[in-house]
Amino acid sequence: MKKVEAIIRHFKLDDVKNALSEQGVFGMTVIEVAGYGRQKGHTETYRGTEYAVDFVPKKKIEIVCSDENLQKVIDTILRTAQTGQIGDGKIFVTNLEDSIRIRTGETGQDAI
Amino acid sequence: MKKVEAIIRHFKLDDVKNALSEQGVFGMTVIEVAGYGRQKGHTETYRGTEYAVDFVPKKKIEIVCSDENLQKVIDTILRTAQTGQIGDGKIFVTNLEDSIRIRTGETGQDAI
Amino acid sequence: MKKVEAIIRHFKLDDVKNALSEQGVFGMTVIEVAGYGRQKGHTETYRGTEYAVDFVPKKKIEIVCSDENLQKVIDTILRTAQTGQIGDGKIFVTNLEDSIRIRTGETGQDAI
Amino acid sequence: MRTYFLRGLLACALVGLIATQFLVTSVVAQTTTEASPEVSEPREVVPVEAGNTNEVEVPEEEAPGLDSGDNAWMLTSSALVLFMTAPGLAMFYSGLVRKKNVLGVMMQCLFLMGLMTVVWSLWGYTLSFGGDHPYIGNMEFLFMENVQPAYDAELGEPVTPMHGTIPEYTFMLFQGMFFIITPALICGAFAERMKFSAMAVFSILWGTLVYCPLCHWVWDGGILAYGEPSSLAGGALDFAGGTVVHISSGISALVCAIFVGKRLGYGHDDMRPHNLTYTTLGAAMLWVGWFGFNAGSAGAADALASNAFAVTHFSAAAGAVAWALMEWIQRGKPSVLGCASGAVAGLVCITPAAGFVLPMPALAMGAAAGIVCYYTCTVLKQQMGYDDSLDAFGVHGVGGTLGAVLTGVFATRNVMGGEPIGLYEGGGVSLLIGQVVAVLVTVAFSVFATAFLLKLIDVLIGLRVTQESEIRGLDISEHGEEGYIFS
Amino acid sequence: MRTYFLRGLLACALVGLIATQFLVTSVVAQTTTEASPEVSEPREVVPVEAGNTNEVEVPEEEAPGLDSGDNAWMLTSSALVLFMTAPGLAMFYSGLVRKKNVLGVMMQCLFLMGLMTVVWSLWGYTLSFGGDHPYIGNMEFLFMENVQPAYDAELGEPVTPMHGTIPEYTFMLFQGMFFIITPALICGAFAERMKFSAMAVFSILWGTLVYCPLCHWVWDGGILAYGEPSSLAGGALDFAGGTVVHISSGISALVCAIFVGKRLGYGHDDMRPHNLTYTTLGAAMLWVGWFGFNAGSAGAADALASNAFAVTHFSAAAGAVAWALMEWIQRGKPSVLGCASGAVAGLVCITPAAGFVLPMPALAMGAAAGIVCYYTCTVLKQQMGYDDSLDAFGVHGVGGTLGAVLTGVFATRNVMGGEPIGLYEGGGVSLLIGQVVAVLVTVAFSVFATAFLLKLIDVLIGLRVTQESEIRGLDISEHGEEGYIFS
Amino acid sequence: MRTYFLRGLLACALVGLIATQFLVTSVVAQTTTEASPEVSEPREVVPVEAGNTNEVEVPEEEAPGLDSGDNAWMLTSSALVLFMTAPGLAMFYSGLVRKKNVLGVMMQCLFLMGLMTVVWSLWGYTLSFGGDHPYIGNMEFLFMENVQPAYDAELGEPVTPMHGTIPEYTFMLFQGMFFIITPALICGAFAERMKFSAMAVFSILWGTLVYCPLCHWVWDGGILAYGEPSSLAGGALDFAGGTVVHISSGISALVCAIFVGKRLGYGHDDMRPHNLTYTTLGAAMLWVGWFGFNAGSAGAADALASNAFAVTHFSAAAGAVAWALMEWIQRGKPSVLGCASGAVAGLVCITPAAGFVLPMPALAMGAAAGIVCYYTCTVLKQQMGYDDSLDAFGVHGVGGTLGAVLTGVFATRNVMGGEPIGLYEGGGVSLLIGQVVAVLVTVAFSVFATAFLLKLIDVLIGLRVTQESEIRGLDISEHGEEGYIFS
Ligand SMILES: Nc1ncnc2c1ncn2[C@@H]1O[C@H](COP(=O)(O)OP(=O)(O)O)[C@@H](O)[C@H]1O
Ligand SMILES: Nc1ncnc2c1ncn2[C@@H]1O[C@H](COP(=O)(O)OP(=O)(O)O)[C@@H](O)[C@H]1O
Ligand SMILES: Nc1ncnc2c1ncn2[C@@H]1O[C@H](COP(=O)(O)OP(=O)(O)O)[C@@H](O)[C@H]1O
Repeated sequence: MKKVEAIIRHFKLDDVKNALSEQGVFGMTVIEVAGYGRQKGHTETYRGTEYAVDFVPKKKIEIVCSDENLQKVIDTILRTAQTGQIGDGKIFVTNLEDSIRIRTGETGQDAI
Repeated sequence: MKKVEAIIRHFKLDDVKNALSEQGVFGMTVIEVAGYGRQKGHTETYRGTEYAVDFVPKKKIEIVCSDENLQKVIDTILRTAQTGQIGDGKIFVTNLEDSIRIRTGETGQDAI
Repeated sequence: MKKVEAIIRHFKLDDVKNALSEQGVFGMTVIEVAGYGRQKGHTETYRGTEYAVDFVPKKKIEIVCSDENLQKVIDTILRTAQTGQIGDGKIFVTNLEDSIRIRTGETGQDAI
Repeated sequence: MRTYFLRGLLACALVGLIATQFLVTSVVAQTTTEASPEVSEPREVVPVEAGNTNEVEVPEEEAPGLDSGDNAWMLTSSALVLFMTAPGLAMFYSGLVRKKNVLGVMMQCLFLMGLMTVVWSLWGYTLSFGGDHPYIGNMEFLFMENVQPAYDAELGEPVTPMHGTIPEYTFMLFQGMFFIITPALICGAFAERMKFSAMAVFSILWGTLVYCPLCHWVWDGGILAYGEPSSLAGGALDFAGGTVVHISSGISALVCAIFVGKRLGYGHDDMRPHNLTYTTLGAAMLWVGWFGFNAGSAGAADALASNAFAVTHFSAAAGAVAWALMEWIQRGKPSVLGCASGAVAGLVCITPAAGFVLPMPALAMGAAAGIVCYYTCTVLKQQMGYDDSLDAFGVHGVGGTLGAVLTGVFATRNVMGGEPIGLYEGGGVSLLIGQVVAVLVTVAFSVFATAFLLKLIDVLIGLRVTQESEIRGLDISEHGEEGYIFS
Repeated sequence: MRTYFLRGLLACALVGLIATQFLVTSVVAQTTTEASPEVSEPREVVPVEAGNTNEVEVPEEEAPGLDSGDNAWMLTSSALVLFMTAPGLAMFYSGLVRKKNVLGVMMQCLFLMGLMTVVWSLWGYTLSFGGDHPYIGNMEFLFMENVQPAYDAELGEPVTPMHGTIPEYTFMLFQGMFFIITPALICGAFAERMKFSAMAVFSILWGTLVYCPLCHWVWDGGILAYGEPSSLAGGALDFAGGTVVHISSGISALVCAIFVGKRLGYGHDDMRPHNLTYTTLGAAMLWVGWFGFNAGSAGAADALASNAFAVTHFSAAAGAVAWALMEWIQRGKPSVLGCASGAVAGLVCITPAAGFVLPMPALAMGAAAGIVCYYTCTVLKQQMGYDDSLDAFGVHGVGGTLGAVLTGVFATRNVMGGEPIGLYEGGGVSLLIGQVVAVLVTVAFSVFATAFLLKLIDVLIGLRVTQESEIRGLDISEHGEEGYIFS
Repeated sequence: MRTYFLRGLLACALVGLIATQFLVTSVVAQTTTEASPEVSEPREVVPVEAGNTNEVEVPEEEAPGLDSGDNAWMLTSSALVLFMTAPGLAMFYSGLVRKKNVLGVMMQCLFLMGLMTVVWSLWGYTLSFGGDHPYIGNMEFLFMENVQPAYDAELGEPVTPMHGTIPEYTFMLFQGMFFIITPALICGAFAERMKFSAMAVFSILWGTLVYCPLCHWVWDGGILAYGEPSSLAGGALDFAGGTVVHISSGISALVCAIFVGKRLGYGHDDMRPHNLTYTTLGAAMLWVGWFGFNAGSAGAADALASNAFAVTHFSAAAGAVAWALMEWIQRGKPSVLGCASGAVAGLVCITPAAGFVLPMPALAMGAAAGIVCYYTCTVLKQQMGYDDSLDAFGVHGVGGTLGAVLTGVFATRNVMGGEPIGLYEGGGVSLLIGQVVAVLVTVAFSVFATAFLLKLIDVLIGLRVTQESEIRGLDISEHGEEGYIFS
């Protein structure tokens, strides 16, 4: 099994989620993150004091899927999360040793 | 070393944490997440506009432990986080290459 | 490629970020987390009801880097995030199978 | 547990009734010999009547004209008292619950502003202030008749019914604001678990069957009115609602808390207040609004209003400091929640006394309230183990009772005129007895009536939301909304 | 879409004008035969003038002295009306937008408090209330001349110009608060996408060219003033601003919403209110502040003020309950947002009628407003598909129109004196026609003027922020700040 | 750094004293020749005394009766001024700190509402307004003696001491609200790092030893009172507290900021305001409450109150617009924080002048305050490098000084009557000199006294929390609570 972590733009979450569901991928976990990269942040001023805010709010999606589903998941995300502008984000893939469904104790494939 | 990521119900955190401490597992990192899966969300209406909220608030626990502790950790979580209802969550296990304690620079086992 | 996850003190983020940029590491993703470990929490009382708050707010930095950059990244974090007090945090390293830049579809090294 | 409690309360209620009977009889002689002369004398009664009451001695034929200053102050006071319910109480209460129930609490306050006002305009006011039957109001003000202006063919112009120097309208409005906040206070007891529908039905019935009679008894020449021949033990002084508002709501709150039962996970889950900034701001708003509540109960912008304003301010201040100091001493840190709770406790305690006591006793009353309520909410509650979510009983029930009793101690001719009246200035115990009797009657009546209403509603539509709804939170399950969407 | 709408509106506006012409002519006879006698009679006009108007019959030489009670109430009312714009409206509105635009909305309210006040002090007041030209005010109050006190050499002391029993100062201040909130209401329509600079310019122009004339027409003896010989169809009753404030802002809001266009991602993105606790608290503050708005429009702390206060309170209550019940029936859950919106709808609807109707009709008007506005904001808006972000039109435009019309139905001699006047008490249709005409004129004028101003500003500086700014949010892009920093 | 500053301040303070001496002597002739005749004439002094002062010329034997309108307005104003401290200032300040200190700031405001009120009721009021010793009040009002009503055996009824047309009670309450907010303003300077215990002790001592004397000097016929023979340089006009409230607190704030030292990580850590929505709402509440502060200082609901209300409103408006425009010009974006700060600056600046100037000068004063304070808080503060967390000095110290001086320029007989008085209308420099002297004396006194008190407390209990506490935040370390629990 693989764990796909995708860092995407805030407002792309719904599109990605829906596209994945259509693809039959029904589970994911989403996290609010702050991203730092090529995309430039902005500056704020409070009574003359300037703050450079380098972090951009992003959403991080974690999807655990079977090896055969991996490509499908990646393609779907690429397709739906892309705007072509700097800051679209990244997809990271790691190998998963095991997964368990707490409710039933099922492990491996059946757990997801 | 292994990294255990468990997505559990909001109100189960304390139980899990206490159970783990009893088991001698004293470190963990917790993250607020929004989960999407079999458990259905709810709908909200604001002045006639309906929103289907598919994401359910969950807690994600990250625990790094030695290989021998792995099973103990998993069992403890399974035991304490379970309600039997859809939405209990998952446990994911990945392999960890190294871990370092920032304060001391200790690495590997000693770091956790 | 490696994925470095560092759990650091709240107010160390800027220092770490700047130090890393100087080292030419320009990308990272930051997450608000609550940490449980040796560092003791505090207690709160509301109209006589006591609550032991065991979790301490921390920042988790995720950095994906090439294998050759790994040591540099780790050293930089160790140097800048250290206070010597209990609660400085941890660094965890996992192996990354692949990384993709959503904007361009580039993979591997070029993606980061 | 629950039943055990209920028994206890009903018992104490019975004791109350008996005690009352006993006292009444035992006191009659005394009353007729010393108390009544002092109260029959018009002079002394005047300030009392300046209190939150409908008795205006002025004969109709030569009624005084409208005093724009008095009307200005009473309209302002009415606005201030509404301001207490929301934003005031809405913030104070909603900050104390968990995030998932914040709207549920605010909704109770806001919806009651609408619901109770409609009830008041239709039958609430007339049941409270119509006629002078000792037990309940008549229909003279039904649907605002005799409150609203009417075109007088002879004069060829509209005539507005007056209430002393202000329009009956203004008095009705001011009183109507009390009718809103009293049930809203009770909501603190069953917050986070009560069905919204049950809350609504309960409020209508409680307002009609508990508040209106009580209000009539105390402020419209009923069986608890001070200085009425028909009154029990000579009646009680209640300037702005110690019995009518705070004891009644506080006691009913306790009954509700026990009846509805504890919140899921009470004592185990993390139930810390989700937004103490709201609670603090709400407390400050209550403090400000309370000036309308108490000083407005003078019915005019006169010296009595200034006295009420001053003692209210002082008592709140003493309460805030006292509670904070208690915490400081006992656990090393004064808390904002403690300071806010203390201020409210002080305000509750001075409410029945505001038009009868002087500043220094007010400081004492506030401090006493701060300390006593601190113990109730921290020690006592833990021991008894009921789940009064927001301490409606601990603050309003206990603070109100304390205030009602201390009024019997500190009430003084220096404010009211006449013979010495309070225990402290040598006025004897007759007033004190009257106060105690009024408290007991109010407690007894509130316990019985509330228990009955809850039972009824429980049978009809059920009091409590489902487990799943409670876990998910009332905002989503009862109202289909979320309070904060910050992501 | 956009053009289609505009056409529609302009069309309806034209219809309005024609209808007006027709009605005016057709009614003249009638008016002169029945309407005018009744309005020419001073006696009856008095209460009307007690409304939000500048006409004070009292001859200068024997002006009445300053009444401290009236002045106290009017100063308090002025404070209450400012309180409505911020914190009131600022909370009510800002809670409804997304987190990234919360400061943008608050800034509009706060900045307008400054900007419109400066405009008012310089030329706004004199254009609204100077002289008695039927179309526009003269320069008598320019730069506060004849409002501010002046040293009288003979008397050897300063003399303050009076307005009835209060200083002209006080009246100017009270009216000035209306001048702030009216454009602030419009901001609800283009929230989350309008350029701040465009908003500022628009507000100055709209205030000067739309509000001031309208205000003069209705409240300073202009072409819509009630009982003026020169008035269209006998003029209209508008106690506290149904036409001047709510219809004008509501209709202009609709034009803005259409003209500026929908928010990016409207109907697709998650646009849930980010902080309904603010919206609820804001609604409660509006409710409280509205007592100043309506009861203050009596110009004194008299019986009329009490009447206005009471009907305002009742209408708000009925509106809150009605909207909540509609939701309860139609989707099984009453919502806090619905309850809050209903309260505001009820307040808007009673505004023009507050000094002319009795409590029971007020309950009816509030309930009607709750139901009608509920349909506009839920059903109608969906169908028509315009993006009035915060329903400024749905609540203020529709509620204000409903109120203006119902005033013609429920206005009664019981409050105003004189002959029967409203349709309901058998006063005939003449008043109703006057009300309708005033509505049509206001709508027509608002549509034309607003459309023109928007076009102008669009050409000059552009109305809308860039896509990128809109996505990032106005707080950062327009003001370089963030509302909440909780991490 | 710290010491360097202190030296500087002490130096300037000395200069102040010397300058004072010089001016006093140099002015005597002038004063006696032109200033005094104009001030000895009762007629002119009246409006001045209508200011926030205890001098009521009316002989006791034929005191005027209670005016319900005046009392209504003064009670309302008292409520408004309390409303300024909390929720107003509590929101304005707490929004500007970091999340971890939000309760710490709110607690300071709420606790001071309690603490300072107790002090005021015991000895504060009498030290401020008792008797007419030039330097300090006597004991006539100790423990509310001669303020509270007393039973008069002859009359057989209670008698309430009067203060002009209102009860002494009301005046005492109104003044008491000032006693609360003044130390609360200082808290802005040492926010986020001061020990709560130190804050409490400091406030009691500062209130007693700094505020009370100053208040007595300016408003109770002391050495700075206008038109008193004993006054320095003829005394100064201070309608509502430019010197007593704003300069004293602003200067003391600066001393505190320097003495307590910078916050950990100042200039390095992220110290952005955690909740600007609170700050914006708080500013709006301050604006509304300030009407009570300034217009209430008229002591009655008369024309002077209306004048004060109007100029206060205009100055705030001009300040808000001016600061926002400065930002717009200088960095391309107007900010909400700027707009809010500007409004407060305008309000501060007009405070001493509210009862003496006309609307147009008020616009000028507000704009000037907006610009000057903008520079102080942005440019000057950066350069000098002190850490006045919430700019208590930059806004109140600077704005108050500006206002006090401009009062000498714009004060006019058109409001005050009598001879030309302000520089602008040709009244000569005597008033201006009096104003400057009063400012210098206030600055000198505040610097010395505050520095002394801080030193004392530092030695006794220490001023600052531990490093660890500061990092963790005052909410948890000082109060054991958290402000928001949203997870
Ligand atoms: N080396 C990295 N490690 C972890 N996260 C990264 C890394 N580089 C970028 N990111 C994440 O990806 C987001 C987008 O990256 P950025 O360089 O801004 O745009 P793009 O991916 O289009 O080049 C960043 O906001 C950050 O959250
Ligand atoms: N494929 C997946 N990848 C990542 N997280 C998942 C996945 N499937 C489920 N989850 C997480 O587990 C939570 C519970 O899953 P759900 O299917 O709702 O219930 P259950 O685990 O009992 O079947 C989800 O809310 C989500 O956070
Ligand atoms: N076994 C673990 N797994 C995951 N996170 C851990 C673990 N142990 C500690 N942490 C994280 O590291 C943080 C610091 O650890 P702690 O023991 O408090 O201090 P130190 O690292 O200096 O010994 C904790 O707050 C927690 O977030």
